[in-house]
Amino acid sequence: MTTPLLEADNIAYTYQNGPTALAGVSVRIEAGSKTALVGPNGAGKSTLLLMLNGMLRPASGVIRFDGRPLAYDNRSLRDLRRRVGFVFQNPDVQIVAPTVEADVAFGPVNLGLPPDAVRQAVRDALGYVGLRGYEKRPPHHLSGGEKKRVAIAGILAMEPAVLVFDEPTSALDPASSEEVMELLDELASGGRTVLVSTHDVELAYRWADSVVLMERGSVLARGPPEEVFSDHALLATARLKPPALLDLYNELNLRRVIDRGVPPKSVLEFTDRIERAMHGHTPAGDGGGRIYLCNADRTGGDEVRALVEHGTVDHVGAMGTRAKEFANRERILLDYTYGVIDKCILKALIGENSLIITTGGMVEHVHRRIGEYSAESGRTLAVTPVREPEEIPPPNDERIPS
Amino acid sequence: MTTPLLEADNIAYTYQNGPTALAGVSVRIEAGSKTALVGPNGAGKSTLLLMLNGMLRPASGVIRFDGRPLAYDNRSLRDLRRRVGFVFQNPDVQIVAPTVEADVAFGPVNLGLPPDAVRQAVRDALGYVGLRGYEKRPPHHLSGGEKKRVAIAGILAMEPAVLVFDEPTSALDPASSEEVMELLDELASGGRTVLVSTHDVELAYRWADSVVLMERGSVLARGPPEEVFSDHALLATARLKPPALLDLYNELNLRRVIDRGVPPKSVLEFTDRIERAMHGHTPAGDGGGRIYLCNADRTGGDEVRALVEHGTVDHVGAMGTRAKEFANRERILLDYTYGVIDKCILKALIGENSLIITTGGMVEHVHRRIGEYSAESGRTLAVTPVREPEEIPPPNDERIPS
Amino acid sequence: MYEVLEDFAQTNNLRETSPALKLFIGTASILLCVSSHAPFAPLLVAASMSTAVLALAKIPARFYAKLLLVPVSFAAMSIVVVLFITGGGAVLLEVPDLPLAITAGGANLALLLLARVFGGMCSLYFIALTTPMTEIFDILRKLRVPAVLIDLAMLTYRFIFILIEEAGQIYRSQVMRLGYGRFRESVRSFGMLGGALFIRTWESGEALVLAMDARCYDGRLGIAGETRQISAPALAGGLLYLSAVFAVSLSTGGLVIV
Amino acid sequence: MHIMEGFLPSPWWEIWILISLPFVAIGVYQLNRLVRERRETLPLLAVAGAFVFVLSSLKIPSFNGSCSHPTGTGLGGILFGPCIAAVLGLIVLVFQAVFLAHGGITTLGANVFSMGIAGPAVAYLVYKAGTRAGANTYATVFIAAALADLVTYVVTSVQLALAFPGTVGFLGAFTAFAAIFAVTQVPLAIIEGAIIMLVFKYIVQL
Repeated sequence: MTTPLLEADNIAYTYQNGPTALAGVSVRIEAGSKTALVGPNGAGKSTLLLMLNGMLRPASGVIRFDGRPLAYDNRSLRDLRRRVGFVFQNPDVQIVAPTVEADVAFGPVNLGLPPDAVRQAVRDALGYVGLRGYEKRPPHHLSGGEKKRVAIAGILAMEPAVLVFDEPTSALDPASSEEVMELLDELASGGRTVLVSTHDVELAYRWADSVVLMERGSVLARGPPEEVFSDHALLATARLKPPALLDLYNELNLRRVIDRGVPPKSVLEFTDRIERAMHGHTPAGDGGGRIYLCNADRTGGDEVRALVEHGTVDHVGAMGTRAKEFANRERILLDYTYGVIDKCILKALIGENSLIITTGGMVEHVHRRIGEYSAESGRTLAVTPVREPEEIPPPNDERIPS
Repeated sequence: MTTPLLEADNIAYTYQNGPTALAGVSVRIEAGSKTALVGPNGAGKSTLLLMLNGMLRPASGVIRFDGRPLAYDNRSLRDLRRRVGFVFQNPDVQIVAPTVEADVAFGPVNLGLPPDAVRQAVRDALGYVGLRGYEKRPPHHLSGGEKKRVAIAGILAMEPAVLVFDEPTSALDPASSEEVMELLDELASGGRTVLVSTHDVELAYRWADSVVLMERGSVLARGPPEEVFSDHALLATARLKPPALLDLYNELNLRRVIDRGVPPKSVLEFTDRIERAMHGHTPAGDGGGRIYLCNADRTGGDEVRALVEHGTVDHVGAMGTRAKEFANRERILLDYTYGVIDKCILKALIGENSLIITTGGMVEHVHRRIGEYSAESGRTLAVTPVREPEEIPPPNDERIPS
Repeated sequence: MYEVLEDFAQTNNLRETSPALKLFIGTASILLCVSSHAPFAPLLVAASMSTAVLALAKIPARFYAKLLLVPVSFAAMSIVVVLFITGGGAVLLEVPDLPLAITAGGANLALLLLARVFGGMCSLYFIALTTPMTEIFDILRKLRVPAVLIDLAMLTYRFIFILIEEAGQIYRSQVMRLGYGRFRESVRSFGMLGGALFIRTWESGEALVLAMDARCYDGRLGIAGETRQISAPALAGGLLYLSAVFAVSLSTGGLVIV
Repeated sequence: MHIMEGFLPSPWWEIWILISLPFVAIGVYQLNRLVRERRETLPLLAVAGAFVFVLSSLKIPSFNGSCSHPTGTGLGGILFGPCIAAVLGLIVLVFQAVFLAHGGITTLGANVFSMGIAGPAVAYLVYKAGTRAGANTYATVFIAAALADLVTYVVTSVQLALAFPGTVGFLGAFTAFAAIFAVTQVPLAIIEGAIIMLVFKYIVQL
């Protein structure tokens, strides 16, 4: 068993003249993991999170970072907080400066970086969250989703190893939530450890690879989301509802309509499972649709636009803020902006071509996900990378005969 | 075509120095309906809601209440605001007084009611939302869900005919959201007209009987939720996601796995549909489970407890805040606190008995819902009302032989 | 209205002009106004600044006209007092049965004051409507204003907008529950608004301390902004305008500095 | 009550700046020390300043514009001392000038003295005296708030009378200014006293 990056060991805490907030909680956060603390409001999630970067000190028990117990002197705390970044639920309490630029610079400036390094860190962080060009704006002119991204940029600018998000999508509409969750995916696929607290079971079910279920200051269960969330009695104790798809799956299972196995996490998997249940196997035929994959960091807009304009692809989706920015800049209309991979697989299965635009570490992720699907379902799906300008296949109809 | 209770006719509005908020919006709210305005943040939902009780005046277009255009003199506005109650998204800005009691009394006092009538209104409103006993508490120490209920009580105390809720479940955890939505159901079944704005498609899908889809200050579509939300292109334009169950249904439909028809709204309906699709019909047999129905306003706790303790029922669910309060007071453990009717039907189908505790107008609602299900599915399900003390069936094992 | 003033500063047509130049022209105009001994120069300032605000910055005329009404009540009351208590010169008007009279000296001073206030306020509007506060912070920093003062001002700025939003919502929710009806209820409603806002403020303050700590707060705020180049024609135009006002001021009653 | 831009002639605006400057300078010095010792002072002062600004920019019932900051900054005075209250007053007044067109830049010195120094000092003293004498707290708060307002208006009248003694002399001019402002300022002071008392009552009830 490896040493976890961050560990809470039998933590207890009681607020002044309040009820017990935490009663002996132990949690292990592995490096590079995507963990969700799930529970209703008042379960102690935020209290626990505040301890992980030393904002609160446990009454008893130990927090360990990288195997070492936290020290609570000023120097150590600063050091810890640089490495464990905390994004508050409400961006309005986190954004302190009068402009976006000054706010993102807050952390780096206080870390004592030289002005040039500060400027670079600000530029990088704003680029990452897709807010370049917003530097001079006052925060009160931003939308809720934009504020959230400014808050995240302010933490990213300090280059933390662990990112802690308290209710990352609270009060955001679905599109903004989706953007934030994608950002979290990008961060995780870039090697960072990401921890969120949430009462949104659907979100945790889709996103996390490890779930800690909390209620009344205790841990009720921990494990992979499909296991934890299948125990309805446990969820009811935590005053939560099972994810809709999982609920349906378990109900069908109870009536023996569907075969036992790993519960499906997405509409795509579910569809396959039901088809298999009805036909005994998934219908043959790959549909023949192709999935093009474009790395927006390496490809020019012209090539991608050509693909779309000449009808080579029927649907276009973008994953990640930078990819969406790219599409926006290059005036490529997007059909999908969330659940992109699954949507494109579904289209490929019915014979239609699609294009996924993404960036950086997410390219790998797309290959992996489609590969996994092919392996599980037994249907071969090919991913065609969109190549560099000189290598792109001739998109013009005229050239096809040659 | 009847006159709608509340009507917005071709409303346009632009904030000072801002973009257009509404560009020709028309909406009809029928008396007694449950309507949801659905759209992403910034679609103009809140602006429209603020016009319905005269807080904003449209730049062009007319708002009509009960067929008459609004007048904007002080007297008329006061009169209108008493009849169209507005519950803010954030209860913190709505709760103005230092105690729960004083806050709920704010409206009635301003109405000029005599002290006794104010006291009565406060007691009734707090009873309705299940917060009796909280009178002297300072609101800012309450949980999010409790604050929301205080805010609702503050509006109910003025006895409005129409209740307008801006993002009623925003930032609430699932249990509190469920409680608030049940309260909305109770209000509607009590004859009030209820209008909510939300970006939560799942919520609108389950709750509303009429949906208005908005984006960028315009109405994209209006109609029953299953129709509006089945149009994925439309939803994508509004930057929203389809409800998970509807998404799955449409996908199965596309692959011709499931028969066309009214899309299922709940896990219960979905399970039936899939069973029917697989077996050509829903499996015969009623399972034989019974559903007991208890009106908490009329029955004593002893009779209900007896049912439970003697194993007559296997599962107990409560609907509505007063029913939950009753269960709490009588120390009856609840298995279900949301989606109660569907859960109990599911149990009856597999032969288990269950008990539904509820109050007032919701009793009728339970009968109706179960009746509808029986008619649609062709399975007979009987509802057994829990009778008054002297009529209750002998629950003791000893008496059964006699 | 306050939100809108700063909103225009963020979006107006002179947004990209060097803030240092705008601040310089605005304050120099104010100084010329209060130092002029005849109403001509201040009136010239008022006319030029209004023209700049309307024609160059493209602030809507209706909004600007409303702004000009803000200082009227104070100006009217205090100038009336000056008008009556200042003697000298011919008596222009006597109030029957009261020891009140308007003299030429009083009338002249009142006119001068009116012109100065008018010119001064127009210059203030020029600054307020074209130069975002966020850029003024940068300039103050370069002018070596103590950092702690600027930091405090920056944090205050941020929270003013958060609290204004909340105060507005609380106010609205009170109006919806029929607050502010009669006078007594108005005072009561207002007291509740103040109290509720105080609680919100206190909670915001605690949250702010926590948030700043979480981001390694070490007593530093903000970065040095990049200096924007002052364009030569703009500078020339500004100087030309200021020297014209200066000349008018000198030739009409002179300039008094202390 | 703000003296607006352009109203105070030389040398009076300069004199008032010179009079206020030491208070602000000492305040900045104290602030620096406080922030070094307890970093959380700065954010707490900032929200206090924002609160004062927002409260004073709301329209008091039936009057256009109000001046509730003497008592607001007085609160800052009670918490952090009168010189820091002057700093807070300065910042609030700059924002009021730029965001609300209340006051001005050359008149900042005079306004800081009347509303950031004199008013809060009186509020502070009355509150201290009242609590020491064991008087009814609400009455004390009411009197402190109302008096702070009145003192602000008296000081403003003094400032104007000094600048414009006319032919009637300082006392005559003061009487004239004080009399004409009394029409709006005396009722305003009473309402403000009542409101601050209600706010105080609200907070105490928690």
